[in-house]
Amino acid sequence: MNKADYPVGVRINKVISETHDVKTFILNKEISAKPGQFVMAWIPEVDEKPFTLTGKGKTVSITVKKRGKATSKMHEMKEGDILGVRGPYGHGFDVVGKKIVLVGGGYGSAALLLLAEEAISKGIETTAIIGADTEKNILFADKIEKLGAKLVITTDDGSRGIKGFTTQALEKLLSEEKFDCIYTCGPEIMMYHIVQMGEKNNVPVQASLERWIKCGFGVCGQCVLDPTGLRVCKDGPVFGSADLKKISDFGFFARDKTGAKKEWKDFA
Amino acid sequence: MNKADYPVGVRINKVISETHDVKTFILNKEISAKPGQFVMAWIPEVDEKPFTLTGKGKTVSITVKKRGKATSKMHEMKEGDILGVRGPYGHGFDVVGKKIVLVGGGYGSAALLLLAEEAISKGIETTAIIGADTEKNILFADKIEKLGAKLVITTDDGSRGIKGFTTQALEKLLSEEKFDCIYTCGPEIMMYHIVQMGEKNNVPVQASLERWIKCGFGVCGQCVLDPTGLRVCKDGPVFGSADLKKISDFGFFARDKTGAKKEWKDFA
Amino acid sequence: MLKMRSLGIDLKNPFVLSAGILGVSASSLIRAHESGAGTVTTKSISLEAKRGHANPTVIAFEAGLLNAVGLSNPGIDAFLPEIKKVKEKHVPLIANAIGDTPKDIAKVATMAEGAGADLIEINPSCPNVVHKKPYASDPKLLSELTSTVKDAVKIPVLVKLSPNVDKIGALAKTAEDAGADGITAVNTLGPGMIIDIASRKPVLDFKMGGISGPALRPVAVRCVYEIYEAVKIPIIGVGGVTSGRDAMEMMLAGATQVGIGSAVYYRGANAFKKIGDETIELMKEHGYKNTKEITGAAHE
Amino acid sequence: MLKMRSLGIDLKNPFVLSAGILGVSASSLIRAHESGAGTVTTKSISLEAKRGHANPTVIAFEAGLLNAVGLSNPGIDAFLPEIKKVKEKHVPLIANAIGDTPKDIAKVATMAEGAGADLIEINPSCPNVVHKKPYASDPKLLSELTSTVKDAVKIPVLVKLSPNVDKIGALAKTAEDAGADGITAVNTLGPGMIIDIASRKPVLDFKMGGISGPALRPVAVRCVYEIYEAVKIPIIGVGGVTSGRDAMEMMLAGATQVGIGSAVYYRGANAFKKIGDETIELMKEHGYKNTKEITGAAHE
Ligand SMILES: Cc1cc2nc3c(=O)[nH]c(=O)nc-3n(C[C@H](O)[C@H](O)[C@H](O)COP(=O)(O)OP(=O)(O)OC[C@H]3O[C@@H](n4cnc5c(N)ncnc54)[C@H](O)[C@@H]3O)c2cc1C
Ligand SMILES: Cc1cc2nc3c(=O)[nH]c(=O)nc-3n(C[C@H](O)[C@H](O)[C@H](O)COP(=O)(O)OP(=O)(O)OC[C@H]3O[C@@H](n4cnc5c(N)ncnc54)[C@H](O)[C@@H]3O)c2cc1C
Ligand SMILES: Cc1cc2nc3c(=O)[nH]c(=O)nc-3n(C[C@H](O)[C@H](O)[C@H](O)COP(=O)(O)O)c2cc1C
Ligand SMILES: Cc1cc2nc3c(=O)[nH]c(=O)nc-3n(C[C@H](O)[C@H](O)[C@H](O)COP(=O)(O)O)c2cc1C
Ligand code: FES
Ligand code: FES
Repeated sequence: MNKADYPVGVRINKVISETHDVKTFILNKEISAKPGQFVMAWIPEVDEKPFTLTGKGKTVSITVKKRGKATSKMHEMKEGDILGVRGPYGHGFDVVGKKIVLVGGGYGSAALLLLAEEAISKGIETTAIIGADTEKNILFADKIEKLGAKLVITTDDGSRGIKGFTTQALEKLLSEEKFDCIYTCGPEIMMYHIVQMGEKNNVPVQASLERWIKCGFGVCGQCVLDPTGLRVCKDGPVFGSADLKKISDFGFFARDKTGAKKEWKDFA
Repeated sequence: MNKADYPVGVRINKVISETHDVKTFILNKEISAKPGQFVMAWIPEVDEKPFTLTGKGKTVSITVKKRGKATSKMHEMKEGDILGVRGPYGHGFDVVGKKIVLVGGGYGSAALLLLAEEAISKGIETTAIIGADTEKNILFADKIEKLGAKLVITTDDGSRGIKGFTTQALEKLLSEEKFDCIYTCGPEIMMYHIVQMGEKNNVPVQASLERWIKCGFGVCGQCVLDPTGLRVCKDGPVFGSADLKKISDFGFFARDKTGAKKEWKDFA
Repeated sequence: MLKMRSLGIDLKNPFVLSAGILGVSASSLIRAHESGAGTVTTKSISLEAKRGHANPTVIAFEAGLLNAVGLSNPGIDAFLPEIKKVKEKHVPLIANAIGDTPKDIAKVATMAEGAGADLIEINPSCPNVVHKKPYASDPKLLSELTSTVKDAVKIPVLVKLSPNVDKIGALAKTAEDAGADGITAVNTLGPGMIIDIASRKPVLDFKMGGISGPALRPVAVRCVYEIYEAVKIPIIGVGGVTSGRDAMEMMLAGATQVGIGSAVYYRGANAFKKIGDETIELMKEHGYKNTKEITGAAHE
Repeated sequence: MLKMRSLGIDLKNPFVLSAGILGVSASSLIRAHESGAGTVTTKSISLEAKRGHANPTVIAFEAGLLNAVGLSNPGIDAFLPEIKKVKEKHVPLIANAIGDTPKDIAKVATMAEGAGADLIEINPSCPNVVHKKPYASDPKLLSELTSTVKDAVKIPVLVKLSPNVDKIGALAKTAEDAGADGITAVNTLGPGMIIDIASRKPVLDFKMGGISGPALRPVAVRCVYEIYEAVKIPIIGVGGVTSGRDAMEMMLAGATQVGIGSAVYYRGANAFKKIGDETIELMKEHGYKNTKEITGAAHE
């Protein structure tokens, strides 16, 4: 038989509150995956959405920020409830070099947790810049520090760590030290500036992108990036600087559920 | 993808006349199989019938006696013509013991060729009794002798070898020597007597049976043996004495294309 | 855990050997029962013997089986002894009846009943023969056929539906209204064709054949789901079930019993036992005490 | 070897990216062309934007894909720039048009033609939405639809047929008689349903979806075989083609061009190139000089 790629209902083993609006769901399923790969999580009778894995092997988990319909419904779910899962999908991060820096903005830090774990276990010197608008939205900073990363925290309002953007912290770091690679996940405009910065400083960047996902396995074309025709779900979600420079959509445009192209700022 | 079990057209590489009405078709296809396994050979737009493999690996062949519609059409086929093949199917012979005897009647000897080859290559002392009604129907006797088997030939009319039946030659052999196993393929009534003889002499028998075959892979039930429910295509075509003793059809009854049970003698 | 009762018959489990699989002889039907089929179904039987098509009649493609056996059978007279032998062993037996007219089918049904069959399954839905009239898709014809057979026998009558129709729920309702005691859903899909690229010829003698096995499963599940919403009589869900998971899916869709055919190809003669064991495992995992709790649960 | 001309357009090969696969944007369509698709087809486009169904919309089961995207699209106004971009690269383009009425569909077709589309494909055959009227199975409606669109545009019009109909040859003939320049056969099969056994719920948001991929192939081949005997206009054969062998089978059945959709799942974004290379190998092996020699050869 071929492998099937439909959601299979699994029990939620545990729900952990990470911040006021982010929860981690530990699932009763074993998945082996690279950092940065994602699963499609199906909330029966509601919707199905992509989430990066934040735990793998026997303690598979996803970490979910409450935003809209699906994630709000998920935030109501408890231990023992059923979520459907398929995947893992996509290419994750390539863990390379001897000294790297991770930049996470908002719930984007979720995508960096397994990456930090793997890099540090490989003996790679890892610095993490974890930023948010304000203290209560800082995600996984402590966990990543505990793994052994050097931690820099930024908030727009200065409520925790350095006041300012992650990009400012990164600029400073890059001027002081030499890194083999920058890894980032967060608001796309942030990642856009980081790719520019990487280029200026001659440091490669790997960034994890988000687009509206339907099939998740490269067939429907919903998650395409102009003008390359690259698919976030299959060719990404992680792309390197070389690809990112070719993607004119990057930082500015995304397609909505109908496939219409819009400026990021026009998404509600 | 699952394996497909539909006939795939292959070129006939060579046609060899074995007797006045038996031809061997060497096929442009590689198949690895146990002695006694069969393939379904499809003559496009005519019919599809089972034939034991008489060559394996890179020189796969089947050896066909001209009998009815399908086999007559096959006998008109030449090098370069297309036959469809699927398989191998069924359980073949288990090659066991140190000293064995093969008994082939008519074109049934076809099923014994690869068996003799394997037994002799394993160093098993092999005697072959090859019989037919008359000299021109003796099949593969010389080939089997050349492989290194001790050969006994019988014909009903004495036109070659000993005058009489294979069963008489076998009875004599069994009274003189001790064998670990008797292998047989030929008219079912002959095989029936051989099983009786095996039992009397305490020698296990493996016999290759024929029934009307449709699916060839155990689904349709066409080739069933009463009262066991054993299927010739899947549980056989080779059965051991233990099963054969339970099969009341053995030697006497077979089902025609409609599934109706008839005495063997009533088949045209 | 799997024991159940349906249409007045006690069954060791909900699994049914489907028509046309192994069902040529009593010996084969009895073996299927011993291998774990709670109920067994005969091949389709007509009044007179039918030779069916030449080979190839049954093949497997990458996603399922394709068959055009052409309803070959020895005719009801020759088949009666087989039915009797099955019933000597007290194996729950469905006799699958075919024919050119309702009267012929009723005749076959009556004779099968006389020989001891527990249930009749009418099969107007085989895609592998040229039917005289579209009994499988025309509600009026289906209704007439069902009531004719119902009038002829006392034992329960199942109507086997084709997935190749527009509104299967409505057709099932038609059968129910005409007196059917149960629905068997579904027969094979398509038909489909495989062409050999070397000889350039369709492989099956009948050129095309009905699709069963994994390729059929989602269609069968959808049909059972729709039928469950349309009728109250029990449904035997058939099509592509090859595992306990699939059996459970079919029951969730609305099946009371689960037919198994092509799984014999995929999982061997022991498929019934394997699927049964897997079903029991899943029932324990998901906290079911009997299959009744599963039937139709996807509609809640 | 694969070069050809059909409906007045020179093509590098007979392979067509099917509607709804990767066809959301110009960039994706151009990439498919670069990956070996001779012709590309847009997603189905309607007059107004359509949001389609919620996820899950596309899943894979053991024998194929199941989708109920629900014809989501941004509407023809938003899509015109995409068509223009594709045509800037001179990629042969089929615009797939949908709508509630023949007039709406004709309007979409006219606009697509204006933006440079080479061909129009009318798609009355999607099983994943509730259609207002059965345009895909009712000959009269199909005829009216076809001629309305034909009257509205100058470029050739293809009619895409559903495999879920009774007499597909006759329907194709109806389309031909109404002026269709070609037939695309087929759309998805079923529909089918997958139920999750843990949550007991149908997995697709629309509950059921159309089947494509390997499970569909024999049905698609049979449909193309039947259509070839019924019409003289060229056929784009679509359904479950994942290899050169399958492409050749589809052409033997009667296809002039071969659509490829689900193979992107099974063989990657490069499926077109892989299937093309395999087809060339097989053509050499079997002594074909061009694909014209293959088309319909199973009927000889
Ligand atoms: C590869 C990938 C990995 C992801 N990993 C995570 C993760 O680990 N944790 C997490 O919390 N979220 C993650 N997401 C995002 C997650 O899928 C969204 O949070 C989710 O889609 C929002 O779902 P919702 O139903 O709650 O919101 P909705 O009600 O669907 O939408 C809420 C708002 O967000 C907008 N929106 C949502 N998703 C997108 C999108 N992809 N593109 C454009 N606009 C959008 C909508 O337009 C709407 O305004 C990931 C997304 C992708 C593509
Ligand atoms: C497992 C197996 C292996 C075989 N191996 C060989 C082989 O290596 N070489 C070989 O020449 N033949 C072999 N056969 C037999 C071969 O399949 C027949 O020769 C063939 O079926 C005759 O085909 P036909 O179309 O020429 O004859 P048909 O026209 O189909 O039949 C000719 C006559 O033979 C009878 N007949 C044919 N087959 C059967 C049957 N299975 N049961 C009962 N009656 C039958 C018919 O009733 C008819 O009277 C094998 C059969 C089986 C089951
Ligand atoms: C080889 C074969 C023969 C069949 N013959 C019949 C038949 O005679 N009568 C009938 O009603 N159904 C027949 N069927 C259909 C099956 O009973 C069943 O409905 C179908 O195969 C779907 O189930 P499956 O996917 O489990 O095989 C046949 C199926 C196969 C594969
Ligand atoms: C995800 C997906 C979306 C599809 N969307 C459309 C569509 O919008 N319009 C259409 O005419 N066909 C659509 N189809 C059908 C395909 O064009 C094609 O006819 C079908 O998938 C069979 O081909 P395949 O087996 O090669 O995929 C879609 C198919 C899939 C798998
Ligand atoms: S979501 Fe379908 S191609 Fe990426
Ligand atoms: S020929 Fe079908 S079961 Fe043996």
